[in-house]
Order: sequence, then C-alpha cells, then structure tokens
Amino acid sequence: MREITFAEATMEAMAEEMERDSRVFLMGEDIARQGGIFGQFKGLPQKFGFDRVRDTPISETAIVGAGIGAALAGMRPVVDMHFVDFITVAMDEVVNQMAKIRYMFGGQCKVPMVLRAPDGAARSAAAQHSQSLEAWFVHVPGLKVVIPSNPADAKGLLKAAIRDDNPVLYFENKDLFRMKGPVPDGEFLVPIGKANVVREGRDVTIVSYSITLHKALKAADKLAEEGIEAEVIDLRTIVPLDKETIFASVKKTKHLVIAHEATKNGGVGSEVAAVVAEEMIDYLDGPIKRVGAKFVPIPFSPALEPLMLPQIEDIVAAVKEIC
Amino acid sequence: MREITFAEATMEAMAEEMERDSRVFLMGEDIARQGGIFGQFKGLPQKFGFDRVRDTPISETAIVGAGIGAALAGMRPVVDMHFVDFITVAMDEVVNQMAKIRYMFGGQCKVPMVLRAPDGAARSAAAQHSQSLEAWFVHVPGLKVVIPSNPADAKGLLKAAIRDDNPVLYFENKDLFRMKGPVPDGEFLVPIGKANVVREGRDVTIVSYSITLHKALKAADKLAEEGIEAEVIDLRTIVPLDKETIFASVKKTKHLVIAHEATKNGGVGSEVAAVVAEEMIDYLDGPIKRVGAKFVPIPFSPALEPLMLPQIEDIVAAVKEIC
Amino acid sequence: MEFSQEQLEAFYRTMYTIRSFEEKINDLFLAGEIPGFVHLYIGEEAVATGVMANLRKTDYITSTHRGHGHTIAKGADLKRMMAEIFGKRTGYCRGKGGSMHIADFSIGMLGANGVVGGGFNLAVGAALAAKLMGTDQVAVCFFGDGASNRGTFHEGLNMAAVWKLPVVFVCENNQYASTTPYRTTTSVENIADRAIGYGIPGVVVDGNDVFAVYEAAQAAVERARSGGGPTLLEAKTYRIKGHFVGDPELYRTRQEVEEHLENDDPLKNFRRQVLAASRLSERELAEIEAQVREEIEEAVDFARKSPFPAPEELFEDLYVESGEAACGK
Amino acid sequence: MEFSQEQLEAFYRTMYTIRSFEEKINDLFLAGEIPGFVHLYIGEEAVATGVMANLRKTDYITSTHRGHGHTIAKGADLKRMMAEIFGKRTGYCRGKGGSMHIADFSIGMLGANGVVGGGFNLAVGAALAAKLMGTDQVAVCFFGDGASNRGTFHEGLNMAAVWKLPVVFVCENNQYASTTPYRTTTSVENIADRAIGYGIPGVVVDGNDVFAVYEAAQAAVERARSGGGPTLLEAKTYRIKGHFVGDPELYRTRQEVEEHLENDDPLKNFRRQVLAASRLSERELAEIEAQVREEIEEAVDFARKSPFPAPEELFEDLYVESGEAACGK
Ligand SMILES: Cc1ncc(C[n+]2csc(CCOP(=O)(O)OP(=O)(O)O)c2C)c(N)n1
Ligand SMILES: Cc1ncc(C[n+]2csc(CCOP(=O)(O)OP(=O)(O)O)c2C)c(N)n1
Ligand SMILES: [Mg+2]
Ligand SMILES: [Mg+2]
Repeated sequence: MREITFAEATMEAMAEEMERDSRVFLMGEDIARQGGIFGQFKGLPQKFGFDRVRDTPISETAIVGAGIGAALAGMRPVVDMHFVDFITVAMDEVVNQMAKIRYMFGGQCKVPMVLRAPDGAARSAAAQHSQSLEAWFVHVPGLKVVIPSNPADAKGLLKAAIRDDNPVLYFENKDLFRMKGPVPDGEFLVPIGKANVVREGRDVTIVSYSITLHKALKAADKLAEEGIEAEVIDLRTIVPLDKETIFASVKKTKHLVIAHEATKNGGVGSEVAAVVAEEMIDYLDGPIKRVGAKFVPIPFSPALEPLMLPQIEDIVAAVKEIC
Repeated sequence: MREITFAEATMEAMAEEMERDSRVFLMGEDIARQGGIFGQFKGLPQKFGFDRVRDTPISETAIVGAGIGAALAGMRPVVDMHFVDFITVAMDEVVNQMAKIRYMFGGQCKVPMVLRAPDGAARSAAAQHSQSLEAWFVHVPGLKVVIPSNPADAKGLLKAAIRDDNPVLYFENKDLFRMKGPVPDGEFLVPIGKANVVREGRDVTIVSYSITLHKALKAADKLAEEGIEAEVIDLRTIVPLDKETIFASVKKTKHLVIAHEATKNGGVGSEVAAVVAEEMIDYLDGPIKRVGAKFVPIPFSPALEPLMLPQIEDIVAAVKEIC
Repeated sequence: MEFSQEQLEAFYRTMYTIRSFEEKINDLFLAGEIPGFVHLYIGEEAVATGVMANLRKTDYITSTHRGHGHTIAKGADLKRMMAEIFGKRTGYCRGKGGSMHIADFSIGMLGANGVVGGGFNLAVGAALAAKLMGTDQVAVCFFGDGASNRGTFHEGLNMAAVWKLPVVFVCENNQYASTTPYRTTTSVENIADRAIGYGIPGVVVDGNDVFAVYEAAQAAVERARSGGGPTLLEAKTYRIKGHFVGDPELYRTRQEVEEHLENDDPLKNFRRQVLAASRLSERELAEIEAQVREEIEEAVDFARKSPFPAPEELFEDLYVESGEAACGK
Repeated sequence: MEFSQEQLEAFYRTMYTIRSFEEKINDLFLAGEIPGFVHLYIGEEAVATGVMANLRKTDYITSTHRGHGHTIAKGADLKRMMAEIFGKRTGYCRGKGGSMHIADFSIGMLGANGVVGGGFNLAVGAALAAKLMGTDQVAVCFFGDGASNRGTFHEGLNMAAVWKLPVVFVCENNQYASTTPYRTTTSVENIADRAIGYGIPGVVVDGNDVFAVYEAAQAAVERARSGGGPTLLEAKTYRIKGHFVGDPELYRTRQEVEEHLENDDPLKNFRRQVLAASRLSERELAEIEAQVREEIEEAVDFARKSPFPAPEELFEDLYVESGEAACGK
C-alpha cells in the first residue's frame, strides 16, 4: 500500500469531502494563505477557493460560534482551533451550544460540524501550547470525540467525522503530522466508536491512543523480550467509548494499563479504569494502572519536558507492577 | 450551636475576611445592588462599599482575568461566576492563566484568588443554567477545588480558600443556599484537602459531596433498615483529593460507591474509582459503582429533570448491587 | 413612510399578541403553573415587531433569554410555545428547552439562548451560510445592552463586518442588565457608537415606536440583503416588568416605571397615533384584541391538556442516530 | 518636544539592545541552541522603548508572545532572560517558561503570554489593584493588531473605561497577525478608532519613530496616572522578521520587507535624525553599540554555562505551600 504522511492523509480527507459535498467548508486561523501551521491544509484553498477555505480573525468564539450557526443553516463546517489549548476560549460555544443545541431544542435541528484541534507536547512549546484536553469532553453529553494515531485512521476518522450529523471533536497530535504510514487508495472510512486491537497478547491489556499508542507498542516490544505478551488497544474514539473491545481484552488478559499523554489525574484513563472497575472487576487479577502526564503544567525546558510526559519506560514499569 | 443558612454562612465568611484583610475584595455580576442572585452577598456593599463589592459588566473573561491581574498586583480577589455554566466563557483565564501562571513563571508570583460559582440543577433551569462542572478541574494542575455540603463547611472552606495563597475554585450548590445548619461562632476554618467521615459504617463506603451528600445520607438510612451499614464520606475538597480518608474507609468496608450530581461519565467519581482501582483493589470485595447524572444535557421539563439527576434510590440500588 | 391598513393591523396584532402572551405567562407563573424562570418582553414589543415585519420566513433570527417576543413576531405557533413553557411534550422542544430555549427552525428562528451574548456568532454563521450558498437570506441577531459587553459581541461584529455578511445586529437597550443600569457597566452612551470600531453603520432608534423601528430595520435589512454588510441598530426601549418574574426590583423606583408606562409604553403610543390619525378605530383595535386573547386562551388550554414527556424521552434527541455517516455506533 | 542627551542615549541603548538581543536569538535558534519557538521584535523597538521611557519601576506591564522587547525596555536582566530562553535554571522562570513566558515581577513585568489577547484583563486587574490600594501606579497592556479582534480586547477596554482605571492599551500594529495582513481580518482602518466604542481617547502614532511614541505615551500615561482613565494607543509599525524564527513568510514579498527596511527601520530613522541634528555622534552611537554587544555576549555566556533544572524541580513552583492558609494539605 502507498505510504503518505498523517498531514497528507488529512488533506486528502478534506479534499475528498469538499469535492463530494459542497456544503463542507473550512475556517480557522492561518489555514488558507499558509496552509495551516503544520501544513495540514496546504493546497486546499487553491483547489476550493478562499471562500470555502477561510482565514479568520483571531476570534475563537466567533470561529466556533459561526461554525455552529452555519451548521444550523445547512452547511457542514470544519473549524480549526490552531492549538487545542485555545479551545478554552470557545469553551462556552463547544459545551453550552454545540453539544447541547440539538437536545435543548428537542431534536428539531442538528449540528453537523467538526472541530479540528492539534494537541500534544512537542519540542518545548511550553504550558500554553502543549496540552491534551480530550478528557474534558467525556463529561459533555452531545459530542463525539475521535483521536487518530496513524495516517490511515486520520483519513478515515476525519472523513467519518465530516459525514457524521453530530458535532465531532477531532484531536490530532502535532508530532504525528509528519508520521508516514500506509493509507488505502480512494474512499476509506473508519467507523466512529470502534477501537482497534493493534497488537494481540494474553498477559495484559494496554489501552492507549494518539501518539502514546506508539509508546505503548514499543513498551509491548520490550515486555515481550521479558516474556510478557501485551495486547495493545488503540481507542481511536473517546466518545462513545468502545467498551466491548476493552472488556473482551480484559476478560482475556486480566490486567489493565491505560496510557495517554494528557495529565493522569482526571484523564481518559480514569474513565476507562472506572468503567472496568464498575463492570469487569471480577475478571481482574491486579490493580488497574494509569500512565499519564505528571500533575504540573508542561514545562518549557528540554531538561524537564520529557520528565513530565509519559514515556515507554513508564508503561513498561506500570505493566510490571501488576503482572 | 446557633443555626444559620448556607447563604448566611458564606456572607459571614466574606464579611469576616474582608474585615480582617483589606486586600480582599469581591466582584461579579449582580452582586452589589442585588446582593447576589441567591442573596449570598446581601449587605456586603453596605458594609464595605461599592468599591470593594463591585457589580461588573457581563464580561466573564474580564471578571476572571482582572481578578488574576489584581491578585498578581497584591490583592486577594474573590470573583463570582453567577452560574458555573459561565465558567466556560472564562475557561482560558481559569485554565491557561490562573492555574499555570505561578508554575510557568517559575514561582516568582502567586495568584491568591477565589472563584465562587453556584452550580447544580434546581427547579427546571434547563441545560445552560444547571450544570456541575467540578470534574474538569481535576485535570488542571495548579488549582485547588472545594465544594461544601453544609453551612459550617461553607463558612470554613470559604475562609480557608480566601486565605490560601493559591487559586481556589469554590463551588456552591444553588439549592443548598437555603439549608440551615449549626455553625460555630467566631473564627472557624475547615482545612482544604481534608475529607469528612460524616457517618461511620462497616459494609460499604459511599463517597459523595455537595448536595448529593444529603442523598447519600438518606440512602444510608434506608440501607441501615435493611441491615447494611454504610460509611458516608463528604469529600469537601476535590483537589487535592484526600486519598487517605477514602483508603482507610475502603480498607474497612471493602465496598465503594461514589455519588455526585455531575454527569457520571468523566466525573469526579471516575477519578475516585480509578485511584482506588489503582491503589486499593486488593481490599475490594466487589465492583466500584458510580452514581451520577445521566448522559444527556439537563432537560427543562419537571417530568424529566428528576430522572436525569441521581436520586436516593439510585444510591441505594448501587450499594445493593455490590453488597 | 406610508403604512397600509394591513401593516397597521399586523403591527398591532403582533404587539398585542406579545403583550397578552407575556401577561398570561406572568399570571401562570405566579399561579405556579410554569416551572423554571421566565423573562418577560413586556415594554419591548415594538422592537421585535418592527424588525420582523421586514423579514421573510426564510430569514434567520437568533434570540435571547428574553425570547418570547422575537419568537411570536417571527411567526411561531402560540400553542407549541405555550406547551414548551409548560414543559410538555407537545412543545417546540418536546419540553426539553422551556422558556429560555424555544426555537422554531421551520421559520428560521434559531433559538433563544440562556447564555447572554451566545447568539452573536450563531447569527454570523447563519449569514455566512447564506453567503456561501448564494441565497439572499438575512440573519438578525437580537441582544441586550448587557450582552453588548461580552467578547462575543466584538468577535461577531468584526467577523461579520470584515466578511461583509448579511447580518443585522439589533441591540435592545432596555436600560438594564438584570440589576445594573446600563451606564454603570457600559462605557459608551450609545451602544450603536460601537459600530465605528467595525466600520459599519450604527443607528439609534426609538425602540418604543414601531414605525421608527420598522424604517430603521428596513434600511438595515435591505443593506444586508443586497450585499452591503452588517448594521448595528440600537433600539432604546424599556423593560416594564422585572428581569424575571419574581424579581424584587431593588435597583429602580416604582416611580420610574410608572412614568415610563405613562409616557412611553409602545402599545399606548401606537394606539394614540393610529387613533389620532384615524387610521384604525377603537373597534378595529378591540376586535384584534379579542381574537388574540382567544388564541392565547386556546394556547393555554392546549398546553394544560398536553401530556408531559414520557420517561424514555429523556434519552432521545441527543445524537442524530442515522445521519449520512452510517458509521456512528 | 526637547529631549536631553541622556534621554537620547537611553533611547538608543534600549532600541539597540533589543535589536542585538533579537539578532543574537535568531542566530542561536538557527544554530539549534534554543528550544521551543521564538517570536522576534525586530522592527518594533521604538514602541517598547518610547512607551517604557514613561514608566516607573513600580508600574505594571503585560506583554505578548513577542515579549523580549517589552521585557528589555522595562529593565530586565539580559542574563536571566537569555538563560530562560535557553531553558536553564538560572532563567527568570527557572527554565519553566521559555521565550513566550518571561516575567519579572520585581520590575512590574507581569509576564509574556502565549495566549493572544490573554494580557488585556491582567492589565485591567493590575490597574484595578492600583486604584483599590490608592497608589498612582499605571498598567500598560501591549498587544498586536491580531489580538485586537479577540473578545478579551472588548471586555477589557469596556471594564477599564467604565471604571476609569489607570491603563494604557498599546496596540502594536505590525501589519500582520502571523500570516494574515491585518486588513483582511480587521474591520477597521485604525484600530485606535475602536476607542470611540468605549468613550476613551484613541490615538494613532508612528510606531517607527521613538520620539512620536514617547510623546503619545507620555500623554496617555499622565492621563492614566492622574485618574483620567484608559487610552487606546495604536503604534503603526512593522515586523521585519518572520512571525517566528523559521517562518517561510509565504504571505508577503521580499520586496515589501526590503522597502520597509530601507525607509522605515526605527533604528535607522533614529540614527538619521540624531546625526542630522548633531545630537549624537557616530562615535557615541558606536560606543553604546559596543557596550551593548558585550553585555549580550555576557548574557549568552551566562546562559550557556548555566545548568539545566534538576529533575526534582519539575514538581516545584506549582502551589504556594506555606501561605497564610496553614490549612492546605
Ligand atoms: C454569559 C452569561 N453571563 C451571565 C448570565 C446571567 N444573566 C442572564 S440575563 C442577564 C442580564 C442580561 O442583560 P441584557 O443583555 O441587557 O438583556 P435583558 O435581560 O435586559 O433583556 C444576566 C447577567 C448569562 N445568562 N450568561
Ligand atoms: C487565543 C490564541 N489564538 C491563536 C494563537 C496563535 N497565534 C500566536 S501569535 C498569533 C498572531 C498574533 O498576531 P498579533 O496579535 O498581530 O501579534 P504579532 O504576532 O503580530 O506580534 C497567533 C494567531 C494564540 N497564541 N492564542
Ligand atoms: Mg438589558
Ligand atoms: Mg501583528
């Protein structure tokens, strides 16, 4: 299969969906003239015009709010948050409008809209440009949340998100944009709500997603050398959570570790752990371990940033503690 | 001991702290002329003047942002969010500034500031005026989060929050404002970070807080009738979590239920469950159950609102499932 | 401007409908028949009426927590409004929204909003959709003097102006944001002056005079429809009732309200004018009133008799389950 | 206005320090010695210099992602700045902040800010503190043309204006917000015109002329200090370098930059003027330059030789552990 980068895969997804459906359009800061700060929108305005690929003012409440308004009026907007850190600026729009409008209005309308937001710590961008904030949205009924770990999923999930009639948050790790990987030619969708068993194993289940999935896989390699066979699950969707896949694996391995880059406290790992402790505790043969960022803002110094983030060794250590 | 309402207790706390420390001041919407929409600030401007008790424009980013700026410049602001639902408007200020400033600047400064926010569903205020959002802030290093369940704790925690040199979020349930209870005369502080074992029991631990604590206590009464003795813990502080008290209780009862009004998914219950599943699983004799709001926005109709919220019977049922 | 007999009747009918609807709501709320909290539009009827008379059914509006007047003027069904306010399943939102969240997407009414200033950018987006689709629809955003201090005001007006979107921003300056007189929180005498900061027209109009509102709105709507971009229209009006039903109104004197009622009630104004000019007779006005009152009684009756939503409806309306996606769970 | 010899020297020293500091940062970044991303102030030196010459050490400023110039002009230590930019423990933030988060609270520099428009309300709050405490401190908020489209601009200016707080809002209109020319995203020719919407003075000044900036800022600072309330000051300037070091600059031509460099470089302007008026000689200028360059070399040396933070420092500086509270955990 041909190999393309994660950024190229998302460009293909955008282009194919904009081609297919004239209601799809894109807006955000620095996306048109510059093609996105990570090059993820390069070439799109040349193809679809600067009307359908719009550079906006630095006005996150207007970007998200106008996206919602346009969706209510029949369009299918894709809005870009520049950095996920700035979703905080539009939190009212995301939480009190985008997520609730359909329900509040008794199903009269829908909000078919995608919010794309690059996240993750990469090369000392420091506390306000490095966060991973997906966990908050587990707590907000009305949204779907997807978070790919590789080019194929990026393409397939983005296309599925754009076609979904519900508001979807699509989180893309900055450091993954350059990752290359096989992506099927032509139409390719990844279903929202389905996790992926990336590696099979019998001794422990490692649930992960996004960039940390790759650390989990490397941890699994190391563990294999010591005779521990880890099953690695890529969640791909955070909301709705694919409990079935997680439960089936836990039933088999009897051990669970969850690993993500976001702060451990209150992270997606807490939700997964809680769900398993609630419904599958009898199958467990040890504690559930969470691996996530330490409980501090992301520090600038290259001497500290890696210590703050979960590393392969942390995952290995967590597994060994319980296996 | 004399009995006063929760609202009166918070007024006493404010007045005593403003008396004690001239750097303490208060701002928010409709707090001065009207005394707060729940009467919780009544009489304060008459005592301290309309300079130190300020009605603001409808500008939540400015209310919180200016609070931070004033704190950096040596004041000790208390800001009021009107309804916690509108903390979403100032989420950047809370998360990217208030919580991170001290760390980001290497400890050069401090942000001694309290953000008060009424929360909870009460009498059909519907989706945008009824939320409980404390769980998000478990995921944000740099904040402390307190949430009293009775007048005495309200007074003691608010005073402690105002004296704390860190930014503290103080969540107060709207329906508790009218609750009466004993409050000690004079100086009275409740330490931040200490949970309270409100009722002792040997069979199951129910961890709760805020208004749901009272439902947990009523559930405990019902359970007692059937011979199940529940230990009920009032967290009082969400961040930092008092693991010691929780663990000690779980060690004894071997069963854990967590109950709160906020959405179950991604709630504080998930964090507590995860922490226990991580560090105390060997002591458990059954699954950990979470009781929280259903996964929908809060509906208006009085026919639906109570179904959405966790009720006494839900707590009873959860306990019975695992005991 | 010359108004036809029909227009005059329509103005009065709309204004009187809003007034009576709200008076009825007031009574029903005090009688304990309505849950939640309600914000009445009484005193501001001329604004919604004068603006909406310039709109087509396909045009969009966004509304506020004080939204009944806008909704009625846009042409919504009183029965379904009343049922919604009662929390019944026959209401616009199947009882899930209530007074603060009424919407009727079939007539371009994109919803009341419990978040002050939450509507600015929804209107901007609807206008952007119209522009992208090449229709000549217009979006009108209603908001209060208090809302004009929210950041969303600024972001929305700038975006609409720089993209020349077909939006009309209608500020209903009713002198108060809840308990605060607007000059104590708002740094400018005329909110319309803020238009200068966006390079768009800013117009002040007497919001208690439906004719004046109509004319000002006509110009703004025309401008928007013909590609001229947004206008900021400030209607100076007055909230005759409390901020919400039950408001102790500690922030103003009874005298202030009485004086306003005497001199500047938009319905009284209208009656005085049309009677003086012999355009409508007392009898004609009374006839309209009688019809309206009957309609409202029917609405109340409908709401009272309607069932509450069933328990299983709690979980409905959250996600679109079919959709084009076919890949949701 | 007459400027003393000392003032002229101080202006040049500050501007030249900023320029050389930034050029050095540029080189160090390209050489891979600096982590993260850095935004250079080159071309805008006259703004920080002219404004800050009116401030006292106890006055406050809030800064932006492009904050080195403000920090230097407010009087920060170059060594600790450089060390911070290197991520060393001897830096202002012990290596936790980096280029985008330098602060020096001992001189009222309340911090650079990675959030565009994040500083408006911090400045408003500092000014409110000054007012409540009864000091005559002033707060100056620096921000870009792009930031003027954020809601925080609106909320901050309104609050400052309605409370008559001692703030000066200084817009550095450098023509671009990252990749977008400001007129493509900003609905008004002069951002200073937005002042009308808050009932405060709006002043446009040539931001490449340190003398003009000084005078305009003097009036605004005086006004603030004496209780006259806020001013919105727009300095028209130009960002000579890319948005960040490494920016491909696809949004403008090389020619545009060259032309600006030729005609409107604030340092060249200054030299031309003082030399033409025989106020400072080539030799005097060269002497300042030599001193500055040495200082900067020392700063680089200091930064290079400083240790990185130790692992355990990761957990320090999050909470104040002592405090008055004595009831934290
Ligand atoms: C973002 C936000 N902040 C605060 C509130 C609480 N609140 C509801 S109505 C209101 C006053 C609104 O004043 P204005 O915009 O003038 O509208 P009016 O009520 O006068 O029609 C306030 C503060 C809210 N709903 N949303
Ligand atoms: C709230 C927010 N949105 C977007 C960004 C990304 N960003 C960083 S700098 C910048 C451009 C800022 O332009 P301007 O305010 O004119 O300042 P300049 O860079 O020209 O000095 C943008 C969009 C951000 N840091 N914060
Ligand atoms: Mg008003
Ligand atoms: Mg700029």
